[in-house]
Amino acid sequence: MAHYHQFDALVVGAGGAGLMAALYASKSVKTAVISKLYPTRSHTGAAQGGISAALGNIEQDKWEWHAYDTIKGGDFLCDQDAVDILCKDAIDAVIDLEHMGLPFDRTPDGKISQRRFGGHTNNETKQAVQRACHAADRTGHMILQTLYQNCIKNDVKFFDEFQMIDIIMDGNKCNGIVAVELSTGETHVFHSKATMLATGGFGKMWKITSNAHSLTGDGPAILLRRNLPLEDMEFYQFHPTGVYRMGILLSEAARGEGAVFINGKGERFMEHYMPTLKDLAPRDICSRCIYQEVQSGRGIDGKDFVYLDFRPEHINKWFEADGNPKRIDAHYLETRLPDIIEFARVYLGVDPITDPVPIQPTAHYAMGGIPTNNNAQVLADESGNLVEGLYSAGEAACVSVHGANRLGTNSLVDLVVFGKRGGIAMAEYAKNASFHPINKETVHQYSEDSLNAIRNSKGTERPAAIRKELQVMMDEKVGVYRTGAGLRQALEIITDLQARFKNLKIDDRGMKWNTDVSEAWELGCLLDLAEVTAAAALWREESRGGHYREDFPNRDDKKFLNHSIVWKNGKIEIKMKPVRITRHQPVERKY
Amino acid sequence: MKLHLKIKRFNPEHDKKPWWGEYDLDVEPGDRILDALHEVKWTLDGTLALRRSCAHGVCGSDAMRINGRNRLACKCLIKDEIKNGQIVIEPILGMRVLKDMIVDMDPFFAHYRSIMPFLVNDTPLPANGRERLQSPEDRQRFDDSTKCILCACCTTSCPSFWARGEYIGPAAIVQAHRFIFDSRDQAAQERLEILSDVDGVWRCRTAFNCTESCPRDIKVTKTIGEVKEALRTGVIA
Amino acid sequence: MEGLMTIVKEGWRYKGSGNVMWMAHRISGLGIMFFLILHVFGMSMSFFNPALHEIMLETYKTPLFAVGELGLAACLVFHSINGTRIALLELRPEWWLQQKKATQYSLVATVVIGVPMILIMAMASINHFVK
Amino acid sequence: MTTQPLGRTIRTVKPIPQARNNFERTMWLFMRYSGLALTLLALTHFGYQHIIVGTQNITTAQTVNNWGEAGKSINLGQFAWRAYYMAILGLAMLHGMNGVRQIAWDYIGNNKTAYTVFMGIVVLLSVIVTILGTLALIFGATAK
Ligand SMILES: Cc1cc2nc3c(=O)[nH]c(=O)nc-3n(C[C@H](O)[C@H](O)[C@H](O)COP(=O)(O)OP(=O)(O)OC[C@H]3O[C@@H](n4cnc5c(N)ncnc54)[C@H](O)[C@@H]3O)c2cc1C
Ligand code: HEM
Ligand code: SF4
Ligand code: F3S
Ligand code: FES
Repeated sequence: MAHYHQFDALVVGAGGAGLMAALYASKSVKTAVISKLYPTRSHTGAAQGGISAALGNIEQDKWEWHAYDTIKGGDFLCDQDAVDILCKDAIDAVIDLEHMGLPFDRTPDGKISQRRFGGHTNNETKQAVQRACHAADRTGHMILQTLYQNCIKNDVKFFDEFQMIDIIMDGNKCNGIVAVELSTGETHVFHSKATMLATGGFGKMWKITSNAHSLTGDGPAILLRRNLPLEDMEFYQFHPTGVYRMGILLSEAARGEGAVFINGKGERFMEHYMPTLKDLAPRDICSRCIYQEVQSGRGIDGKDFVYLDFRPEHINKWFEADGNPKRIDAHYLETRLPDIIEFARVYLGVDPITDPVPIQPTAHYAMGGIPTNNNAQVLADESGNLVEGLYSAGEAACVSVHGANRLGTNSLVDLVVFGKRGGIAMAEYAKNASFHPINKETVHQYSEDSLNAIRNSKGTERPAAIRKELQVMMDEKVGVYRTGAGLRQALEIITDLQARFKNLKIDDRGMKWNTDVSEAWELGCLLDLAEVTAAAALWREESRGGHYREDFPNRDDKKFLNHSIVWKNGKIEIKMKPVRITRHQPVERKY
Repeated sequence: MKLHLKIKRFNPEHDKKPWWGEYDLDVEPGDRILDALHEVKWTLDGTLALRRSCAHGVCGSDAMRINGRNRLACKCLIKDEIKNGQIVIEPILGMRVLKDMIVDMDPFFAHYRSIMPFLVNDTPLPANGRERLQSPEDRQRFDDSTKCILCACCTTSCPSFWARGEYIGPAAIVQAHRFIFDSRDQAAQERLEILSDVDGVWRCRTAFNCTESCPRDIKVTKTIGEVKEALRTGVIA
Repeated sequence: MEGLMTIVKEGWRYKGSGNVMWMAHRISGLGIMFFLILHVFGMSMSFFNPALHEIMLETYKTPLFAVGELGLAACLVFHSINGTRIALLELRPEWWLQQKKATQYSLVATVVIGVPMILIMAMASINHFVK
Repeated sequence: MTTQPLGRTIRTVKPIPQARNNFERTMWLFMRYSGLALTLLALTHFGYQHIIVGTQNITTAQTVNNWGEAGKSINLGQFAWRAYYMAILGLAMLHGMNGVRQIAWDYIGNNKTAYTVFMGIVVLLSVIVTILGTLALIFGATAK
């Protein structure tokens, strides 16, 4: 017998997006948040560098510039009306966070401090602009904490360490979800009027990644299984500065504060590729440049990494070369970037103040995900039909404001702006709707069966081995550079892994805290998402933003100025959805 | 490198008492302890249960006793902890063990919630619709306590907390400090009153275990001392 | 009692400097308190019942109490020096950053003051018994 | 633009005696200050009696000599001895009783009956002994 709960609004995921939605929904309707982690453990807490908003606290800035940077950064695949909302609302959202208590760093006159970030420019001078609002290098941590604190203040109901396994669909209407309580293994049916999926990213399908172990894309994978589509899955961002071999992120804020890339010959190589923005070019470009350096044998000692150099005296040297009057010292860096300096010290044994830090690109952010409209309502197909009562926001969703490549800091903006819009939309909807009846006796059957199938499987394949093979293969074949042949191989390997997934070896047959089963179930999600990612990447025969095809190195606006919408119903099906272009026609992307 | 891992195991579904699981692994010296635990879980015994997420010391999931002191498994490297080829892992102390490394965190979060962990400011917002102003010095004042990730390393290393689980614990005091010393907040009085209860801040016996165990290098005992000082003098400076 | 069990079973094994000092402070404080009650009772008898007072004083001179006295000395020296450390440190939170040094100093002081004291007392009672 | 003098903000809260529970704070302070005083008092006492004089040499006669005889007038030196011991007695008893209270609260505070009974015994014993000691110090030692 499953436990039964009823809420007007239900939010799955307690990251920035989920908490923001819960906060706003709970102002008028009965709201609950379900999360497989304690809310403060969500990966939003790992976000470091900042959240952008054209506050103009330090130098002149306009939200229109922010919008253009976002669109250009996204290689013109962004839906421009959504980007306008993002950048205009960003200002209020950041102020709102400050009012909620977020301890931003301050300028000497007491305003929110801002710093540079990749791809953020003054559209007139084309120079980098200080737009990223920050709280040291733990901005995401402060956002997550502040939102959780305000949810406590608002008395939002939390179901911590409950994992969603399935959503309850009736035709085109979502009536809630089924979740398993990890501490007991029992199933709970959550019946709701409006449901939001804010389950975050799925970077764990790659080996070198900045993503948490828990980021396995449960939300999007569940929708795929319920025959709903995902959007732009081929666009995945590889962040240029991951800690060598581990993938732990060293925020772009380092380069915002003046750090640069150095190759094996000691050159600041970004100068050759992007003469204006140099090291502050968008992430997709930097990652590709690093690979090119490595490919041409200019990695450090000819190996597969380069240096990120933020020794103060070197930064000052480059400031001087760039004509920037600013000068910094070690103390300044220690207060502005304390965490990432510590990461280098702890995990690499390298002190960034005295030595350059070895880095390599790391799988970081999903631009694609669950297709939504500008109110975070989930779309059922390429022509804009809605799934009633279902919402999505955050990294799990694709509005699409990030297009083919997200600009640094724009994800946190996305969370708060569209999380809030989703929360308000849910409350509006729930106020006027009534509970759609569900069959309490049977809705949880599918979830229980699928978990029990894993729990009782007596095969020979360890889930961890399958996961590892998937990750290594994805790094190689569905990474920064892709080829048609490689992607076809990737699909074959994934099919093979999916077959092996049916023959699992599971040690733990218990109910309580059975992480053996939950990890295996999550692997199932990753396999499904990897499949649609590779399939969409194979389908898109062009290079754009985070998606680079060696066999199609150019952008092809004629054919592919479109979002991909992918279904996995027995077999993969891909359709196109045109990009909404308002003010900015695509141009060549140069910095 | 060879590693002998000794893990204190407990599965409520069939164990009456905790027992030691012993595992021999081949590891890289620069690996995290978390990697070693995953190696056990993923290749030797899938029943091993632990919480983890970020794997780089920012989410606060994997507090445990490593060689007898509270650490995050993802923030300790094997080469720094290994002694005579061995590392000993136990769950954090003073909380009910649910399974292996997983303890019941509910009382911990209940203490956290009890100190009103949210900004209270009922004055009207700035008329220009912008941020409240705060000087960099005022912001710096509570910087240390904003780093807390609620991992519970401190609270579960505190002898006063072991002695009495009702003691509100260093983590909750650090969180209270974060608001009491925020110049924008107005509920310092209420928080200080909550903290002046029998099981509040005066239960702290200045043992310093908390400071030694904090993975975020927060000066926990100093933070607590500042709260005590505010309570003693009535001045929040 | 659960708290006591936690400490007796596991807490003492914890590798932090603080819990050991904390336990020692507790035990020494309790020890002193126990002796104090006994001692004050004995001394008050100097007024109420001099004979009993005499007996108490003689009892202090027996081997059992001579050993106990050494324990008392250790407790008192440790407790007062460690107590002074705590009391002084706590008056100024900034000083708390010096705690490692403070702990080392107070341990050294305990040994420097306590060991000679105990030796002198031990010598005195051995002399007494030998006589 | 708002112009507001920025710098360090210093705020005050209500006078602390109005706080909900002032007892723990008072005892906390008392423990520190009495502890500091006791370090001086108790260590000198211990050093004098146990080391300089030596336990083996302490006799009732010596007590009578130090404190002065009951019923007789005392000199300044004997008054000082009595005041000195009075201070130790008072401070140490309060300090010790509170210490025991804290420890008892830690371990058996959840069991209200056990806690009350235990503290009742400790307080009763301490108070009786303190009264006995105080009387002795007021009246002086009785010569054999
Ligand atoms: C290291 C790092 C640094 C970053 N830095 C920046 C930055 O500086 N600026 C910026 O803008 N962006 C940054 N990003 C990106 C940004 O932080 C993330 O995209 C964003 O935090 C995602 O938030 P979210 O709310 O969508 O999901 P998350 O915060 O990942 O939360 C997901 C939630 O869903 C829950 N969940 C998942 N599956 C289930 C399930 N099956 N059942 C129940 N609950 C579930 C989880 O428990 C969790 O609470 C960074 C990302 C990383 C990894
Ligand atoms: C000699 C000088 C002394 C000093 C400097 C001193 C100092 C202190 C201090 C500062 C504390 C508080 C510790 C804490 O809160 O953790 C304390 C606790 C205590 N003291 Fe003393 N003290 C002294 C003498 C005594 C005496 C004579 C007794 C016995 C009567 C005593 C018994 C206790 C007890 C039982 C505790 C409680 C310990 C605890 O709560 O863990 N102390 N002492
Ligand atoms: S203060 Fe430090 S040890 Fe304590 S919960 Fe916070 S981060 Fe963890
Ligand atoms: S360990 Fe405990 S006693 Fe105080 S100084 Fe830390 S909270
Ligand atoms: S896994 Fe996040 S802190 Fe260790």
